Amino acid sequence: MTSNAEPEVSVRTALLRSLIRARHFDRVVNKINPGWHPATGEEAIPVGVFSGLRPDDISTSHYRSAMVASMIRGGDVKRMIAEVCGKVTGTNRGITRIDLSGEMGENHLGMLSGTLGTPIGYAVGAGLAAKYKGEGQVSVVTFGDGTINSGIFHEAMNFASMLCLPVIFVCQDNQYAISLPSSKSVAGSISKRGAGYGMPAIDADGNDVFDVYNKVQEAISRARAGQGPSFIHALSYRMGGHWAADPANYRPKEEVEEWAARDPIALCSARLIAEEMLTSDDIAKLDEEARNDFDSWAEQGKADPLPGAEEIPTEAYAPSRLV
Amino acid sequence: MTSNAEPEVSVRTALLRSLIRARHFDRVVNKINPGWHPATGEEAIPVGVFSGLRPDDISTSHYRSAMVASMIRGGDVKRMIAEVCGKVTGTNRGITRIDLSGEMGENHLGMLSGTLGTPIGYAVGAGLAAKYKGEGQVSVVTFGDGTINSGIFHEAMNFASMLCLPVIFVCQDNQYAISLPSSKSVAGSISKRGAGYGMPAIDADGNDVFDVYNKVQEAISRARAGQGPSFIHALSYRMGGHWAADPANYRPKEEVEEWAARDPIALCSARLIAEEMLTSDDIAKLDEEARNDFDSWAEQGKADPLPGAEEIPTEAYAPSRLV
Amino acid sequence: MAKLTINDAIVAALRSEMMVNPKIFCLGQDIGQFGGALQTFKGLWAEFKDTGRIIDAPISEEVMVGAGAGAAMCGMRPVVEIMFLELLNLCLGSILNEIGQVYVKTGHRLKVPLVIRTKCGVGPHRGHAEDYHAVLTSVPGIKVVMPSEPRDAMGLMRSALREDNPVIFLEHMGLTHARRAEVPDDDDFVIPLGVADIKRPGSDVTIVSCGLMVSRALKAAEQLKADHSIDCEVIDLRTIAPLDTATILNSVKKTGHLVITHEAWKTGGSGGEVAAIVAEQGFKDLKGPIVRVAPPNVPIPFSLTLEKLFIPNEQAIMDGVMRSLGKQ
Amino acid sequence: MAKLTINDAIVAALRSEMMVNPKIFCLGQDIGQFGGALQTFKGLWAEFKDTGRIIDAPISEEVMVGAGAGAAMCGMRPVVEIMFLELLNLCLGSILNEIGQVYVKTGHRLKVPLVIRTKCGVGPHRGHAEDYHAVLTSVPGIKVVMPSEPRDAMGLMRSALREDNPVIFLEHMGLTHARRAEVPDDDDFVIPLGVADIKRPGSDVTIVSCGLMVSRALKAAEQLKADHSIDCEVIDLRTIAPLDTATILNSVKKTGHLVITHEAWKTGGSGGEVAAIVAEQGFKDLKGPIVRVAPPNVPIPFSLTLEKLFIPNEQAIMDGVMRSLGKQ
Ligand SMILES: Cc1ncc(C[n+]2csc(CCOP(=O)(O)OP(=O)(O)O)c2C)c(N)n1
Ligand SMILES: Cc1ncc(C[n+]2csc(CCOP(=O)(O)OP(=O)(O)O)c2C)c(N)n1
Ligand SMILES: [Mg+2]
Ligand SMILES: [Mg+2]
Repeated sequence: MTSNAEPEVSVRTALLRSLIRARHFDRVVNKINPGWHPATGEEAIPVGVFSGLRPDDISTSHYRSAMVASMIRGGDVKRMIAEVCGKVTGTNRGITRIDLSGEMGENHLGMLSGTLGTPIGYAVGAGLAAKYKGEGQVSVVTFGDGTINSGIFHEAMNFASMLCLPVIFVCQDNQYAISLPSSKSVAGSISKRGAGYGMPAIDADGNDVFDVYNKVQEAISRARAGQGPSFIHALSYRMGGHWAADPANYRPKEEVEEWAARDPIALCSARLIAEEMLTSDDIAKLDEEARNDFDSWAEQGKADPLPGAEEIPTEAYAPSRLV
Repeated sequence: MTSNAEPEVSVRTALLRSLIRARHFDRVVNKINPGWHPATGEEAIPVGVFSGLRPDDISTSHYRSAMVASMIRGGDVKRMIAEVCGKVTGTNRGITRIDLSGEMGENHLGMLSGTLGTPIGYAVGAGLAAKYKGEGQVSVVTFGDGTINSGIFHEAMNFASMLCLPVIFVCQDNQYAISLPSSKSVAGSISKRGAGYGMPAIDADGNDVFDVYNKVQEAISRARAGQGPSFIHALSYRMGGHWAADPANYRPKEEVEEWAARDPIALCSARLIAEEMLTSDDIAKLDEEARNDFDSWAEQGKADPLPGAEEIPTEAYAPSRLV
Repeated sequence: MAKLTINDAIVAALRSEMMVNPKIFCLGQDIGQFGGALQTFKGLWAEFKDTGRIIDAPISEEVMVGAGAGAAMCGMRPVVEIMFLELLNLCLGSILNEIGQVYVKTGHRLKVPLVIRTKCGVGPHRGHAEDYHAVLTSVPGIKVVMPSEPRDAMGLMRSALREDNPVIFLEHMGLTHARRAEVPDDDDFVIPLGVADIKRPGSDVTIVSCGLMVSRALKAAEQLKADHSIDCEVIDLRTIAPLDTATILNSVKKTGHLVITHEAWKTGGSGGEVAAIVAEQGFKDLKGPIVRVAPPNVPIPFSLTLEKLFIPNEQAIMDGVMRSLGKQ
Repeated sequence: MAKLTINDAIVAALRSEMMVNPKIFCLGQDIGQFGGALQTFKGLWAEFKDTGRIIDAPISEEVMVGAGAGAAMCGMRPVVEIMFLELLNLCLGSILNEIGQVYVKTGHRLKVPLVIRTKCGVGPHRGHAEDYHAVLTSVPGIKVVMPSEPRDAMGLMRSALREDNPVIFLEHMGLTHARRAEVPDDDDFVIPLGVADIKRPGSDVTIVSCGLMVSRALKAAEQLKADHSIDCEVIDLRTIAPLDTATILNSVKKTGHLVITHEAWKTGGSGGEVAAIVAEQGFKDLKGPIVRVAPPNVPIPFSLTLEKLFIPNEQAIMDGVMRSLGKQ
């Protein structure tokens, strides 16, 4: 598949559906906690990147959009929302701050503390494990434009390239790290920097879900064929504040307006309508369905019971298998 | 000055003299401790880089060659050798493992533990201090080809570029990190990687002291003029083992022979003789003088008294200025 | 006397020192126009933006600390903010291996007058709460400070900014915007580092605390007095390294009983050091076991309900005091 | 029974486990043809080079640990060598904040069966000696091991390689090539993690030690017996986290006196935790102060003459025992 070819119809509809659900997911979660981090405007990146993986591939998501990534990888949305509410019905019975990672397991990793960057290392390890297993699995990881300035990014890129690991590195560039614009914080260009590690470095339109999807799929094909890692720079824009309640008045209004005109759901919808694959009614139905699902899950999460003291773990260690 | 122009006669003779003294320095120190790290074959890098700084510039040296860098910056060789011998007459009365840093002070920093990489951060801080002072000082730092794979290198390069700091980053590429060849460990090319940070990235012949000197001087001029950092990749070869007693049998003999033919002292000597600036007698005299100096300092160091128990510091804190 | 929060008091000390000491500059993520996460640099951008003394840093914690330390060695007096204490764990190569050893290893030729501000503790932020400070107190040459109230915060920050050693200044997220209290107007008001404060004198049991635990210990003390006529002396360490051992030992000499409480995990927390010092130097004064009241060795649970049960409350401290008296 | 050094015993355990468990691979700097700094992977390259299970790593400690942990979460059983313990301070973001918390935070869905080998301690290497292990024992979920003799080294390494938690395995540079001793031939010989060993039973004073300090404590014990008829019980912790508190408390119950010795700096060292546990749970058994014998809080001096005076020797331990008995 080349990047000009389009994904099949069913895939394209599924991508739009995921975009719509991603936005509703954010909507309800950031109402529950306005200190959290909506990805409005950036949905095409997690959706394009993490759709179309093999079930045994390993995804590791940037914290912003992590629950969306998890949803796409099979995570249970209702359980995640209950966890967001700190309820005993949640993914981990209220123990885990789930918005940063989604539901973790052997096919999905994420942030394990409040520290940016370390997941990139785990994703490289997942790629190393995949290489040992030799079954064509790949590891796909996203991280922010701000996060690429941390040392682990550099070490991980070099390491994966040196060992020819099946890892796809995707920079979810929303042009800001809290208040610092990537135009200031990243000296040089992001994709040139990727190229410095001797791997293909590709620019993608982070507001065009098909473009992201295609370029990731190409990189995955290379990785599965033993051709090693790729770096994809997906440019988008953080439409909201760093967190839901941040007015983000540190940036020019025109910039925001310019990007508002490129909304990834609107773009995708328009394309599918123009190509007569869906009607605006179909799309309204998808939206309606998503709204109802997420609203009801949020209601349920809020109504669910709180955990009791007995839920506090008494032991951090996994049991030793020695006797 | 362009890189084709040669340094003046007096400078060129001084550079040769430093090369010769650098080798003798290594010779005596690595006899005292064969577990230490000679820079035979690489002398043109520290000599070319650290000669010709202003007294108030700040140098931060790679551990290999650090005492040579310090010598060039005005460090007291006799005192350093006594410190190597662990004697009370040494730079720090036997307290400090001096081979990794040389004599530290406000114009010379170095390794402060056994950890590679952290000094690059300090050098960036020196550049930041220089910028605040506004007196045209620059900060010049060297590090190995292996060390550029550590995260701090990446963070430091980006930070210096982002803040337009007067820092000259020089990779002392001797093609090995212990047994790992840089051709394997550094994915992509070293200078391309430097260019990824939006600063001039220049290749230098690390066995040609004049080339190294000129390219560093150009970078220094840019930095003094407020044009920010530069990256210089100086390619050379580690003629000996990682430490003096390492047989280095993990690498092909032909490779060693090829580089033996490009000895930096021989190259420099031949040039100065061909240009009739020095005779081989003059050079023999420089060598003789250096041999005598270093032998006598080593003898003295060995003969000097050991520190007594009272030399163990009782306090790590600097005195508080508050009362 | 103005009434300030801890955060305001810290910013006021920083501001007044920046006015008189041109060597101070600040480096941190989002500390410019944004004002710092949780407004830790509130108002300073407006005042200093044209001087270049407030630098918005990229997500590069290692070089932030490295550059701060390097600039400090070269005569500046940097204030580096690492947004949260857990992120300081990314730059421990410099911090543990080096910056506390510079003064000795360079034969007193170089010093590192560096202040690292950082935040931890459970609070409204719902994350980044972990208190890893014991890591920092295990190496020589570093000072570690954690104020529990505005006046202390102001005096300690000013001392830190006049100190010739690296100081790690811990700001508790549950306290920093909590209560306002009076602070002196004097621009030279300092509280020396290394001096603990007896927040409540008492004669029966010594409670050593810091940060959030101070107010809980005080409440527990009032309750114990009211319910059982047990009179607790509550010590606020304020500086965790170096420890004010004299104040602790004198108190135990008087009370004969010691309870230590902190928000960090019990095992390996800095309370162990306090216990060890008293069990060695104050053993003859001890009339009962030294009791530590601290969270269990598992991750901090997310759910607010569980988080509240996890961090020791007044009741847990009261129980600890009873155990120290052999009454439970 | 073969006679092996500690290093040989570790390599033998690793080799035999690699033979039976294909999930084990090794990642470290210069561990391939070079054999590892100090030959920590001696002979393994020749045997495994064609399997890709021995990887020469670049100078990228953060990703070495990160990739090891990630591969462990995905079902592998990596052995990552960080050449020296001080270099582990470069990767504490993962180690302190995350890898010990994975099991709980993922609701037991993921585990981190990762072994990190690393070296510290004064020895022929003249550098990298600093013992920062207290840093690692201050967080939940990580096991920390330090053998003092070949038999323990073999049994502990084999346990580590069968363990489902991250294990940090500390190899002392002054011991690892020092003395040969007999080790069992049994390829299933293990010593469980978390179990201390009484290296010398005694009735008067308990000495808790680990690593290099074990043999010094034993010598001090013999001398004290000969000179003063004081009978010391010497405990080798072997596993520093989790601590074998039962063995320590039982011993103190018998002796009533406790001396703790380690090579790490006294302040903030892991001995504080041992003291705190005994001062709480074993207080009623204590007949004298708990004494810590450890180096002062300053950088390790370079000169061999000074280094020898810096690290506690037999005499310092003997003095400590006398102090614990109130005899000095
Ligand atoms: C290592 C680290 N540094 C700083 C922070 C605080 N922080 C949280 S989100 C954030 C911005 C991240 O920027 P980016 O990587 O671009 O992701 P975005 O928020 O734009 O999605 C910062 C600085 C952190 N969590 N971890
Ligand atoms: C962070 C770190 N990792 C590993 C080591 C162990 N070590 C000491 S020297 C060395 C090789 C360094 O290679 P390079 O940077 O190329 O310098 P060179 O030795 O070639 O001069 C290594 C791996 C160390 N001291 N610090
Ligand atoms: Mg961003
Ligand atoms: Mg090299």
